[in-house]
Amino acid sequence: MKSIEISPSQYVMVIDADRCTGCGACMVACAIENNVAPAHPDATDRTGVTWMKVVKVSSGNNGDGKPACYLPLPCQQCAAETPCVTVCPQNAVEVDQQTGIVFQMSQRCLGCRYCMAACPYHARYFNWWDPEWPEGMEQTLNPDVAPRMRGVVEKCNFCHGRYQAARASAAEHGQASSDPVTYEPACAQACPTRAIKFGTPANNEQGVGDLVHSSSAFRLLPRLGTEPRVYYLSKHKWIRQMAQMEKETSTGEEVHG
Amino acid sequence: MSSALSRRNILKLAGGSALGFLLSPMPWKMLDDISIWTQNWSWIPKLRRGPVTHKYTSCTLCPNACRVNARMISETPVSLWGAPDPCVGHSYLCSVGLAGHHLAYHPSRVRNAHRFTATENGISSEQLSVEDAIAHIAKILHNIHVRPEEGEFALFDCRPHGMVSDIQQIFLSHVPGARYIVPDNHEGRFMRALMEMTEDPGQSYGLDFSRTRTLLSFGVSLFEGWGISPLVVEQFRSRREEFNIIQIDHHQSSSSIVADTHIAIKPGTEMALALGLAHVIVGERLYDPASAARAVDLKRNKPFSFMDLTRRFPPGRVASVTGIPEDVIVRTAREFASNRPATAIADDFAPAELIHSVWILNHLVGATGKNGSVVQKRPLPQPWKGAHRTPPTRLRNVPDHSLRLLMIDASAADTTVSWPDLRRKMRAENATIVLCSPYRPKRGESVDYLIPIHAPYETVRANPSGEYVATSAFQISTPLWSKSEEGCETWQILQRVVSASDAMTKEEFAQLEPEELLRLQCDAIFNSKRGTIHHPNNDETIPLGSVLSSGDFYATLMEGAAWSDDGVATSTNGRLFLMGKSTSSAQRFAESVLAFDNAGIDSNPSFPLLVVPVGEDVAARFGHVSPILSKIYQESDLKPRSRFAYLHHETARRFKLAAEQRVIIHSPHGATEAIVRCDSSVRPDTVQLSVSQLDAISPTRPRIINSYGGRVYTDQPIFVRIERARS
Amino acid sequence: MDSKFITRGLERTSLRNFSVWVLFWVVVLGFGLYGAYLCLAEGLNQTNMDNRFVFGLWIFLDLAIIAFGAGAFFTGLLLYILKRSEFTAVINSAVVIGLICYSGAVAVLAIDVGQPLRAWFTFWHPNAHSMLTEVTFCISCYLVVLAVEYMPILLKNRKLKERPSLLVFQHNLHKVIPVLAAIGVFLSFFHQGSLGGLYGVLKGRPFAFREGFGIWPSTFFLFVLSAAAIGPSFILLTTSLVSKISRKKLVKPEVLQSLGRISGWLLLAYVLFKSVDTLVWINRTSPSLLFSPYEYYNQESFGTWILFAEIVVFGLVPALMLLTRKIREHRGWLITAGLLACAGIAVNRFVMTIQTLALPTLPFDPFLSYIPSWQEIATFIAVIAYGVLLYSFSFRYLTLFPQERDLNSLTR
Amino acid sequence: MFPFVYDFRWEATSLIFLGVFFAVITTLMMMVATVTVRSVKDLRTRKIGTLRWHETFEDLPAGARSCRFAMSGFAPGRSCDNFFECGTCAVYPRFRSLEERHRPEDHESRSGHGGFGIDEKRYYHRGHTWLQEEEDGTCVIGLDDFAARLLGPNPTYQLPPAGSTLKQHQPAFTIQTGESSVRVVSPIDGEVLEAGDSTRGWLLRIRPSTQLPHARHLFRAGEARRWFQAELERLNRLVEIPGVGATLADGGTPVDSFRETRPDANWDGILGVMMLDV
Repeated sequence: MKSIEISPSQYVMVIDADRCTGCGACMVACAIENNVAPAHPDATDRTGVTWMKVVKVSSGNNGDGKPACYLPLPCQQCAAETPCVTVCPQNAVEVDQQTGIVFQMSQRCLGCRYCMAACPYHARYFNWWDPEWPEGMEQTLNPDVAPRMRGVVEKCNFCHGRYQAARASAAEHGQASSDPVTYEPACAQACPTRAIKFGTPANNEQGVGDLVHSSSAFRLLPRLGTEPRVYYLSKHKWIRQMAQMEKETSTGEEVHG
Repeated sequence: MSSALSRRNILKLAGGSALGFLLSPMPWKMLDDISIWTQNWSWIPKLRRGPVTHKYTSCTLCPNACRVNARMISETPVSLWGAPDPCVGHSYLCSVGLAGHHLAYHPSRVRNAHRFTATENGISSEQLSVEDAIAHIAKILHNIHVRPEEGEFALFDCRPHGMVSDIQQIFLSHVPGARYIVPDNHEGRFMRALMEMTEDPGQSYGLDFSRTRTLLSFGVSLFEGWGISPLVVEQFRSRREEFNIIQIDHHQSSSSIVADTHIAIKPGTEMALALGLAHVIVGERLYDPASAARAVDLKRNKPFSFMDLTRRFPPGRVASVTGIPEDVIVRTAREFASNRPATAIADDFAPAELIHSVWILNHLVGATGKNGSVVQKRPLPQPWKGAHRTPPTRLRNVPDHSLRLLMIDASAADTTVSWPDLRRKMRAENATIVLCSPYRPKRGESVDYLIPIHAPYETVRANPSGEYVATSAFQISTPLWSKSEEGCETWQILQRVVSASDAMTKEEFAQLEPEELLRLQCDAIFNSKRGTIHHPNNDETIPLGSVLSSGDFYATLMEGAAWSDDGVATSTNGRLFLMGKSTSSAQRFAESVLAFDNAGIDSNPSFPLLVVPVGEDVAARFGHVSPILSKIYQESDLKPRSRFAYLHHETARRFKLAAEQRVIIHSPHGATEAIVRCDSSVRPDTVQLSVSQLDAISPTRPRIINSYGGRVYTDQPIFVRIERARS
Repeated sequence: MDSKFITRGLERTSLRNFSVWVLFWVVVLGFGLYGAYLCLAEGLNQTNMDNRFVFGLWIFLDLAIIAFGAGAFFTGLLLYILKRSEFTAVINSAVVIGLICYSGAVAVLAIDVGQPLRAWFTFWHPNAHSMLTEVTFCISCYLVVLAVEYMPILLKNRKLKERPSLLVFQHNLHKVIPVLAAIGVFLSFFHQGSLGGLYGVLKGRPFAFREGFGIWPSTFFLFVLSAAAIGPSFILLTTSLVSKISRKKLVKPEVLQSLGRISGWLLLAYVLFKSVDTLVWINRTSPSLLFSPYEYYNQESFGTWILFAEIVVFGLVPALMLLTRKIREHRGWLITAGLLACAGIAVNRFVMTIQTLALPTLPFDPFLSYIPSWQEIATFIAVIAYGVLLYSFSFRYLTLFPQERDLNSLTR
Repeated sequence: MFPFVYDFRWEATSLIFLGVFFAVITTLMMMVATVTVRSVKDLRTRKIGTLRWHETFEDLPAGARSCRFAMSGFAPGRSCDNFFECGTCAVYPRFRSLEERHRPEDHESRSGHGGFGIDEKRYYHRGHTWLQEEEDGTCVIGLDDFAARLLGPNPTYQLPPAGSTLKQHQPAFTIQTGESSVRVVSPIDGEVLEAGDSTRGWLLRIRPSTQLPHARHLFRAGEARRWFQAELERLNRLVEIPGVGATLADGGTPVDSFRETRPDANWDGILGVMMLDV
């Protein structure tokens, strides 16, 4: 089930599940890029703030030669019926019509967490603690991203800071503000095995334009109709079926959609 | 009446003022202020502003010497990224390296020297100046000098590497009776094993995967840690399609998850598989004729030839030992032999015989001495060619309770030293341990003196490339911060200690500064007139010859350039000794093979599961990485965690266990508690436990090696039984 | 002592007993407020909620007590708009209960959000598409309405009504109460519904998602209906409880019985609609999202029994009980039926909030469990203590049950 | 929320939503405003007295509000909805004529009943006061036996000074007995001429502004008898008075003071409820 909503000039991310080694470099790069504070001593995998979160997925059996795989889970940047946008009581979530990026305005968020309940991908994170950096480390914060505070929700925004920087420099070079600029989120830049590709189908940076149409491309929970902008690639049938909630009985066609 | 009047007035006043207040700008202002206040709390750090610049340097956290591109805001690094580097050959940073610039701010960072004294209520620490600390230590050293019977003086080099280790050895050579101790295991063992099998002992080798088509990995962690992995990852990045990886691994490691083929093997039987593959290659005459000709002991040899040896490992038998289907063994052998260039690799920490057998496979398919596989290289030119050096001693070869004074160089981020082993080497009474580290000692590390040294990126450091790269290379890790005064390098402390205790017999090294040291190194390289320089700013490579002076060379390196040696034309006529050059080593190998003969590890029916130890949270064990790695090790379930037992779903079903259940793990030697986690990547007849859980259940205190890559080796296999814990 | 403040003709316990009772609840309240304070000062890390279990005990509490508070608007509807004058006997008590429930809910919500000081942003940048916006607006308006409705009850206090100004104010206010009641009905209809909508619209939570009419999922209407259904039951329960504690006859038994009867009919209707809705959900809605509804119920502790309990044991059974004259006229059974009905709605709210969050959506997600921290429970208790106190004072010093004076002797 | 607020959405949904919201808010504010204005007006136009009587009447227990014809059995269970203003009562004439026809004996003189002295010449008011016309056209106001028995021995009276005006159904004077005080409502409009005391058998001498026979809301002897009986029953519901049952049956004399028989009762409450001061 390919997207019709996603305009080719909007950004997509393509993550090759077969190339992910679960090293976690993307998570670290993301946290550094977006000024996410180190974990509070009491934080767990359920209370942490990890805009990009890599999970290990088990097939439960031999998984035809590949019993388990890693799936990096950033915000899926849903293009249709974006669940978090409609539920936010005070318009703190916005979809940038030009880039398609779902942007969380943490300064306006009151922390009701309704958007988190609405998100089927659990890609949103609540600041259960005040962000704290070891003494002096706050000097190494990225000046392009404002740190958030306790009690608000935040999430991946395809490194919006980088987008704006790219947009600014593009404007300096006299590029029209309408056509998409080329940039790369921190996770994609950091990935040692180049498992994360990013760009617009129009410009086909890193071949994303072709990848999204490849037979091994799939998206998470497509039937929810959220049309995620994050695509995954895998040659393994069970991974594709699992991610799309297809039952074993379903045929290849359904999987490839 | 009057009161009523007054009340009415008051009411009027109140109402009027309320109305007036509403109409005034005040309430809106207050709303505004509240909203602003709720959005900027004073304790949320303010962002620095300033010009964005980029600085090139190289990472010293591990021997890979990755090229680093640092994003700087007003002279402070805000992020580190890998930079393209044709010399060393890889252009990315690992998760630890990405956060390397945090290390200067590590919570356990120390700025002053400390003295620790054990009191009845724990350890008490007192601060003292570095000078005093050095004076104390020098005094002890002096006493040792005067009364050798009090015990020995030694330096423990956590990661012997490059010229810093070199100069330390030279210093020690001037201190009579001083030892230079290195860990039992360190990088490059796999490469060095080659020496035993090739003719020219002077040669050293490197791995060149640039054209490799088949990589046969015997449980090497290809995508984490150092050593071989960066070379593999680089090929994986650039030419994944024609780079065919076969990973032989007992569980589905992160390497096997991305490998093209994962051959699940029964733990401990890797050598049988290697010989089994050799059997097929030899039997089906798949080997490279040229190499076969060079291999003197392939066919005829006394007492027996390698062929005789391999006859004992027919695929059928190997299949039964290793639990790998016969056809898979045969297919793999054929693929490895046919799809060349092919290289087989084993882990530095694997058993010697396994490493040996793996090399045999390389020899058979003619990988040795071929471009695109195992190439010869010249070592890095060293200054003070003739200088006398104290030879290194492995920690395990140091007699117990022999050391009076021990200095530890912990400048490397990873210190895989087993502390109890270290303690055992010290004298029972009045022994002194001096830790030279940027950080406070971790729990369980009982030291007497702590002397602060520079954290990574705080000072200039020589940064030669790792053992595995195809050609020697050299970079300088230039400081990202303007060099801070306090703190220096271990070798300088050693220098001061040695010269302070009139033990130093040679004056020439007494006042040597880091820069001078580097200049000496640069001179050595410059004078060799070999190699090329790659400059990241303009991404161009120029021959060293085109550089005018050694000074210019040094300056270029300080800007972040890298020097790398020329490749050597590898001679392909040298003889090869499959079973070992010396008869003794050949004998040893043959015996170990025979010993393995009816091998495979048989499990005790009452302890059906084999323990596969995994390195747990690096952040927890190795302490000194950036706190931001908590994202991986604390705020996600990505890596194996301590206090969990990872089982395959089948295993769980077989023993009627459910996820998140508390269990007790019994071994013949003890029991430990854990929580069940189901993970299909675990081999059905094994259980994955983190190293910290092993102490309770292993026969001997487990010797943990290199848990960095998530891979752990113990001396002998541990078998266990799992029972539900009744609460 | 304080007899000058107690309505003449009402017999109340001695000030000493009352003080002891009040003191006890004040202590409880204090403890609860401490827990709440911790959550405000230290942040929500004091709770056991997390990024996956984003709502917990508090949201369940809010949904439940707001449903129970529906008695206020529904009695208002019966009395002032449908002119069922017999309910004058309970309207005051209903209003006080409504006030308690709603103010309590709002207070808890204020603690539940991460940045209470930004709560007014919802009014400043409202997103009309969000059910939560609707809830916020309606509840805050309705709270004002309830406060105004409480005013005349308060001003009828024996001492207060001595003041001429208060007396006339109360007198005039009382005249417009029907209008207030109408507004209350309107608001309640929408926010009770929106509370159901909260979860019904979450397509990302196939367990909770329901199709509906226009912008409203079926849960919107189910919540309105269920709230209206148990409003009377809850008043029935509270009235009986109060008369048990105060050892007084407060209303004529017929009043309670007709409350029960109305509750019964509405509950029956609710159960029918709920069953239809569940069938549609099982056979169409959920499968269309590729979620097999049966998998929801083979997760850990939540079996199909919870569905059965919600619809039959706590739904159909009490409905039929309340509709049988014999059972209704037996005081004990009547109360039991009321209890069952209220429990049923509580279970429904629990399922909609807690079970929804516990169930995984991503195929590789685990089933999650959650146990509230003591701070959460303390806050919960604080609301109860606050309610008891406010009600106790109202009952002692105001006339909550006009019939009481005709039904009781004035002997101590 | 408002068009001038950043990112205000000009879309149907928001506009409808906000429209409804503001409508509700406005209605609420309007109502509160109206109520306030009215209250101020009422305070200005000194209607407070009547208003208080109406409020008090509303607050009376249902038992205290039963219609006089309910007692006489012509309108069973009917309770008054006109604040005891029989003069302006719509149904009064009809029931009155019925009574005239079927109960003529009501107007014959009788001796006291149940020990309550009922005087032919006296007019009784539901606040347990009586009125008696003197030769000089003035009236005296006193408390009836029932009240006396309720109040018990030597209560103290705070009587209004001469010249002050009384309003029908509005507090005329206050009685203090024990810890409780009760306001006695005036049976009729008028002007106080002189304050008496219990020894003189009457408490106030007034000049009524209406002729007593025209004061329809007052009871004459026969009616008063039934009313006393009803009051006794009401009292009995509030507190069991020993012997009163007998009294009702055979008309024997009941105790002089109800109070002493049942000291455990809440007499303050009883006084209020019985004497229309709640």
